[in-house]
Amino acid sequence: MKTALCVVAWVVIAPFLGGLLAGVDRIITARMQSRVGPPLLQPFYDVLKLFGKQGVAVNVFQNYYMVCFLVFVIVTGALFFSGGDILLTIFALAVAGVFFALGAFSPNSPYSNIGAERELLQMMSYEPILIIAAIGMFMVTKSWHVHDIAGFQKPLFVFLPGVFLAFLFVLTIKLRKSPFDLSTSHHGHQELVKGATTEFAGPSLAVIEIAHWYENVLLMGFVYLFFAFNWVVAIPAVLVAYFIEIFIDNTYARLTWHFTLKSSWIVAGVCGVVNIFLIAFLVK
Amino acid sequence: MNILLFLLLFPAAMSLVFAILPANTFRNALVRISCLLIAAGSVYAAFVFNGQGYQSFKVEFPHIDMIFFGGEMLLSLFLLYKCIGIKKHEWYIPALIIVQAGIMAYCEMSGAVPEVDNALYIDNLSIIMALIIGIIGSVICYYAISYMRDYHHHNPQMKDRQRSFFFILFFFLSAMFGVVFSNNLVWLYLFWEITTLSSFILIGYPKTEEATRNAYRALGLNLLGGLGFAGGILYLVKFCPEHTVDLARVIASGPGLMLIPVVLISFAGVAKSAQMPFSSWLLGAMVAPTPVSALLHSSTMVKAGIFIIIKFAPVLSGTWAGYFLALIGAVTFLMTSIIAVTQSNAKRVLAYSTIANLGLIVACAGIGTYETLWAAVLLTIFHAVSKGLLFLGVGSIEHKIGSRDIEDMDGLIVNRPGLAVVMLIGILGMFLAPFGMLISKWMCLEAFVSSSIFGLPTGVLIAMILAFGSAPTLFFWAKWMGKIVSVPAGLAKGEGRVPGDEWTALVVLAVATVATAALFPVISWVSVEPYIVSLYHQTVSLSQGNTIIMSILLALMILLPLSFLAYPKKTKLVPRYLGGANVGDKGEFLGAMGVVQQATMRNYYLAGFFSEKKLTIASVLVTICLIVTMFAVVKL
Amino acid sequence: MSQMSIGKVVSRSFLSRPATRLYPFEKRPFYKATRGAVAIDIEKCILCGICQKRCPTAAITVTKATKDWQINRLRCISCGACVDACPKKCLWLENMYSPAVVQKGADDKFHQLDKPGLETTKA
Amino acid sequence: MMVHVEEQSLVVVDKGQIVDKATQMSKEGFRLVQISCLAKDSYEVTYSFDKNYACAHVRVVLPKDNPELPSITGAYFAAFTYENELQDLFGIKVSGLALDFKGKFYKLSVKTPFAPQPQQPAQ
Amino acid sequence: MATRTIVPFGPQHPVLPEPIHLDLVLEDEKVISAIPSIGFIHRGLEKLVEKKDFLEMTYVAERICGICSFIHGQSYCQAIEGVMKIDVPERALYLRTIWGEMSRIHSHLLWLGLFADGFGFESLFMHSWRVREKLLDLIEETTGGRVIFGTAKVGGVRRDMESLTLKRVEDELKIIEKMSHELTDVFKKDSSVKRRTVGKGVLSKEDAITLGAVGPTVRGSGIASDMRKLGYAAYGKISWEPVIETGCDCYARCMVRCRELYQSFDMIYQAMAKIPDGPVDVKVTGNPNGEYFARVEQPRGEVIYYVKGNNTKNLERFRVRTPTFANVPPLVKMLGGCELADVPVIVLTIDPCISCTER
Amino acid sequence: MSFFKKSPWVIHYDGSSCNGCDIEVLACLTPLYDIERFGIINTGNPKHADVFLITGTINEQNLEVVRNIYNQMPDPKVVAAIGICATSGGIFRECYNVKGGVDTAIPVDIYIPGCAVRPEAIIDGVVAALGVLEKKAAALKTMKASA
Ligand code: NFV
Ligand code: SF4
Ligand code: SF4
Ligand code: SF4
Repeated sequence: MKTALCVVAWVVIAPFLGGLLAGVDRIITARMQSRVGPPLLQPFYDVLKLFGKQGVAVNVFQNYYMVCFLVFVIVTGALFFSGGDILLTIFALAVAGVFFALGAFSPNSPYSNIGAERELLQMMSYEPILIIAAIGMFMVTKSWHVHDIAGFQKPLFVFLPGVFLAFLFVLTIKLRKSPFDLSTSHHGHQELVKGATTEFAGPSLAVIEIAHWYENVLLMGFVYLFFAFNWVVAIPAVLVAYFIEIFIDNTYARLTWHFTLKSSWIVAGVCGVVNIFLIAFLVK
Repeated sequence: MNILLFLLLFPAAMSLVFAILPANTFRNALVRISCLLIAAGSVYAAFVFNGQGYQSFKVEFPHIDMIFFGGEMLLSLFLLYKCIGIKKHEWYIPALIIVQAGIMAYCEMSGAVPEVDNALYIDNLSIIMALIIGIIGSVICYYAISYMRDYHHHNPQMKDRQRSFFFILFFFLSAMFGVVFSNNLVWLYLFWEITTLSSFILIGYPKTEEATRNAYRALGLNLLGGLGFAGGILYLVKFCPEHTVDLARVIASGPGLMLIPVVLISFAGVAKSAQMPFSSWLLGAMVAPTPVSALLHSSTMVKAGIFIIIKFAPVLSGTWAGYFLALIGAVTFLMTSIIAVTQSNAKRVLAYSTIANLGLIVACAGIGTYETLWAAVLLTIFHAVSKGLLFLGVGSIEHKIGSRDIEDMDGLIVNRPGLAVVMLIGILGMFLAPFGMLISKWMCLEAFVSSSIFGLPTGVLIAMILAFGSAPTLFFWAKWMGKIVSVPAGLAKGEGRVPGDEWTALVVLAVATVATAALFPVISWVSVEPYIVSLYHQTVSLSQGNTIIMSILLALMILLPLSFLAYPKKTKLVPRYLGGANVGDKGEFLGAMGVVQQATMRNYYLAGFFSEKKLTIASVLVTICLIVTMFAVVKL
Repeated sequence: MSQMSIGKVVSRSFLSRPATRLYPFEKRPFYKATRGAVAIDIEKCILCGICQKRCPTAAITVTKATKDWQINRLRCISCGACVDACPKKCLWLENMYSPAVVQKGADDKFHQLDKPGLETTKA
Repeated sequence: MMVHVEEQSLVVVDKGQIVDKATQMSKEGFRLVQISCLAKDSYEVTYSFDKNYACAHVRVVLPKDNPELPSITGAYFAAFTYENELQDLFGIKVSGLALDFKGKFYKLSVKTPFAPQPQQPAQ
Repeated sequence: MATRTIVPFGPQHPVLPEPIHLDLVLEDEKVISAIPSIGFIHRGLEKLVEKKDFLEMTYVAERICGICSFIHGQSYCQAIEGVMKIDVPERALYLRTIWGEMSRIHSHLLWLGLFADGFGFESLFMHSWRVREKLLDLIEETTGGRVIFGTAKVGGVRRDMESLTLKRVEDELKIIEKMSHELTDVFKKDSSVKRRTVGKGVLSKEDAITLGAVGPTVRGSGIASDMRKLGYAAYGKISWEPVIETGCDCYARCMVRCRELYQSFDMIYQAMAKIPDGPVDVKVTGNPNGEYFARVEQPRGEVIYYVKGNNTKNLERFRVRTPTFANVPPLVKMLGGCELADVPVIVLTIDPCISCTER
Repeated sequence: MSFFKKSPWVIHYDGSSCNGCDIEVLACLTPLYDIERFGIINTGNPKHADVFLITGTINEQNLEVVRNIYNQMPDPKVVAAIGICATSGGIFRECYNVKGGVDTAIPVDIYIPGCAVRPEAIIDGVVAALGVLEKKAAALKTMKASA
């Protein structure tokens, strides 16, 4: 029953949280650039407007993948917030990501195609860390279930500082922030126009946007897990993590995929793996 | 027992028939019937023996062991004969043949080969393997009928030697059944060598220079592995206090006594399953007609290597040798996954992915805990089904679009929707949740993390390698899917239909891929878990919650594409974004110098970032070190 | 090499008031020199047509017959050539720019720019 | 006071000599500054080279009919932009261009607008 | 089968404010070849001389480009003055120098922002433009326009600056200079900026000469070539040396512009200190007769104004060769073998100004 | 309730402007004017845009480009001609390669004069354009409803 409640809460509340988060993000970003920025509810206005637009597309298939993307992100979150297996959550998130990439591949237009390739490169960059994070959590809490991990009574990040660091690193990729905003150019302009989302317009762009909101909330959920021993600590920690990401977004140039792949694997290999081995020896 | 004999002898018998019959309708009908019978036979065997645990049978036949010995010698002679006219640098091949034959002859002549009471057996693992060989193998043979017709149609310069082709194909199946049913290691050895021989002939089928070269490479490397097998037998009959060639007894004796021969034979398994230092033979095998590739990759040959290692997993379990064997698999998995990213030839991608997945299975078997073994068996099943499907799919695509390059598969979804769907199912089966491969991988991860040797968290290292290796897999599969689903402008539906036989084969395998994913808990429960229990007296089973979640995911995966049909398609279509330079709506743009060009998307293979050559050399070196270490730590 | 070199500027901006001028709610008076729309004291004009001749974009039409002086605001580039040329000094450049229009032609011709009610000078 | 006036040095050479001249200039370390053309009764093509702030202008005069020029892209690759311009705007045929846009350097609504011949709308 | 990716880069492309088109041939993201296509802004304004008299053409010259507008006007006037041998009052020359350098600062700040945008550094872009707005206020106050100054005039300048204003402008400029330091430091030191610029788009010293590069592009390759050394306007009367960098890459060109910023501030201060009193223009009589090549240093490099008059109100020929036009061949050279992500960075390092180029 | 007024996304294309108007459009995005306050984003992609800001004249070569961009924008959309060049051809009106203002290529909904336009004028103009956008959105809705 509680599980069902969690799922319903996720499905209903997450987009609002995600939208608000995006709104706050835009305001903070603007302030960092010495601008006033849009109203807090701007992301909602954007999405509602997009739903009112005509949906042009290059072919009849492409928008559908994005619907699948949204569905799978929701399912992933439902899995996560109902306390399911964390590895399965990561895999389900990968499914969602693949649908997103397929949607971008579908129009076969140069910019969205390269965007899709880069999206996959990004996935390739962050997958190891996600899995390592899950492994780390298991090794500390002895459970693969989000439910148990969240219920763990000790502060996880103390056990997993390296993993947490590595996770923050890839969070930049997942939140589509500079220096790793390679595939969609969420912020600012780049050589790929709008990358993977170039060929999407109107409602399907809104769908993508909503899916990203869900995704962002889900990622914040991941961050929460590291501090889950006490929600009074965890919620500010999540917000601080998000703030750090915005700060990073505003203090770095966009880097290339070479660097993204190399650095995230190295960070995963150094911070993540070392941490895991320490845990393996220390936490029996 | 009769059914076992049927499976052993019937394909061999039919192969003799096909060796005589030329390609005609009658022959084709006969092939179809034989395929059906073999498949039915394996299913029947499964029905009869499933749930009965280990059963062994005595083969009452005069001088049967002598016959097998004779067979071995004949085989060696035949191979030696084949070595006439080899290149200079391939001198090692006849040398290997002679050494192996010498070892076997020495064992036999010295009269030291012990008797094995029950030479044939069947247990849950053999059943699974028999089903794979029987069903997938015969589906491939079935597919080969029209494929080979078209193949010669497309390659008129090639001599039509279909008779020997089908002869070998069916003979191969017999040998494979032999491998999975023999309890006598000497018999097993003969069957093992027959698979080497068959693949050698099949790879060399096109008779081009490249094909011949690759065939000899396959032969050489597998013989090198075979040397390990022969060495293992030699140890068993000459040095081992237990003195037995009874497979069941070897396994039951445990690592204390049997680790040396087991590691030697596993070495043969490593070669046969194309693990890293040996991987080149499987890549070279791509020159053969597609059914051969499909056969080698999914149901025969490499699966023999895997089979033997899985079989020995209980012996390897918890030993350092086993751990290093697992590391070989893990390193192979990581490296070949990365290399696969750089490939655009569909068959090479499939080949690398096969090697990678076999690496995973080897890693599981090498660790050899009940959880990893469970995952290993499931991986074997899922891999066989999806890989068979993918290879056959690529074969059909190649005949239809005239290329096996992934880059040329763009627009397949419009061009050849049927084939596209088949391919997508196959690819999904290989890497995405909730399909079998991924689920097994997931189980491996969980299992590795909790495995240890002498209290050291050894499994964690493999889990880490797995975490890194999975990422590139995601990249190249998703990219391939992307190519298939991308819709270039101005594409028309393709001409000509895929031949009926091919379709049947493809559909059967596609359905099987989805079905195995859907029935995954059932498969685990009915056949895998009993096997694991019989060895370890405990087993894994999926928690009910996860089963439900996976069912939901699978339902979504099936329902979402179907619901596309109901999705409103009223969108206005506009040309793609080309920086405003569009000309017309066919994806063309006005380029520099006033030339109208087509915007294309090709060649995103990161070949400048990952170098196939460098990575291969590096991993060959690493794995050779690992093999040396594996032998070095046998005594630990 | 330093990381986040812009960090100081960014954090300072975050903590202090944005540089944004909240136009249209907050308007800054234009400079005295600012070149905006052309305005005319039609009373003083003698319809000599020099301004028309000097205008590089042919924005001004002087019709002696109907005693009409018209300017096409969608053509005027605020260069001030007409102002410099006018012998009666009855032309000047407002500090305010001409407003956007939805219809071409409809607002093309008018004598006097509606006084926008802005202060026109600063400093 | 006198405004700074740069000294203008100009030599006129034959069409046949221009490539040699350019090669020589290039060997002496001159930079190609520009190529311009004036079409009146004849075509005056002027090449400017610079070394140490000293500018040397070299002129070739072409007849009005079927003007043709050898390309100097052999000596100065960068000349391709100017020479393509000569082709497109003046209708001078430049032979041996290293990167010949074949009249597609600019897309124009009139053919060779600077040529003395009457202009025709393109296509 | 086409084995390579062919991407149309532009004409409409968000990282390029102006239309330019490149046919990019890629192998994964490596640029194998980049063939430019231009002409999207070609208006053909050189031919306007047939319709407008030579004084009116000043307005056209100012509108060749909205970034380097003032110097265009100045160069045009210098060309006419060269033909007609007009003596320009000294105060006007100093004012031209002051405005010219203000225009250069505004252009460089603008470029710094665009460059930052080119490698995805949004906040750096915003802050560069924030500083630039301060300068625009000064420009507007002294000229009446934000980007089109409208103060060029054959025989002088169109308006004067009072000494009070001059003082205030100087004070303001000092503040702007301080603000710019914060930003140029980022370009100079930030690791992510360096990662995107160092070693990218290399143009060797030899190539820079043979391909005819000008302005910061050539100075970034270690060649001191700056037309202000010719000594026009007041440049002969103040002390300065051309800025050069020897890195030959995008970073070097960026550094040239960063340093030129401060050089320009300094030039303005010097000019303000030395500016004499007097009239700011002379009356122009007669028509131009003869030809003249005027060379002036624009923010992007040397611009050539060629005018030929035949003693009528309308010039016979008017030609502008702008710095970006000269920098196109070096650009083509720099693009070979770069990464797709570097394309905007490299294209932007020549500070392309297409409206200048295509006239 | 329509949200077009609250979230107009723009695309900017430089027809053949002299850059003067161009950089003023960009200046609108930057801190001093910050049009993101009105929810305006410069998308750079016709498929995401509601408002087409175009500066400069139409010439032979960019005619098709402008049309392409316009056609790729989903309805409802408005076009704003920014600067004298875009409204009428301005000082380049008589050039041989210039066809005239933007309305020679595509229908224009709002003309924003100025040479160069001031950022304030652009803001005023875009705000006025939003009124038109709103109307078009309503029309589209009724059309959809009746279809
Ligand atoms: N600097 C400059 Fe220009 C000129 N002349 C040049 O390419 O900017 Ni619009
Ligand atoms: S120049 Fe002056 S007086 Fe003559 S028409 Fe024009 S405004 Fe009137
Ligand atoms: S300001 Fe210039 S463009 Fe405007 S009317 Fe006067 S002369 Fe014509
Ligand atoms: S209106 Fe003026 S400032 Fe704007 S583009 Fe045209 S000439 Fe340049």
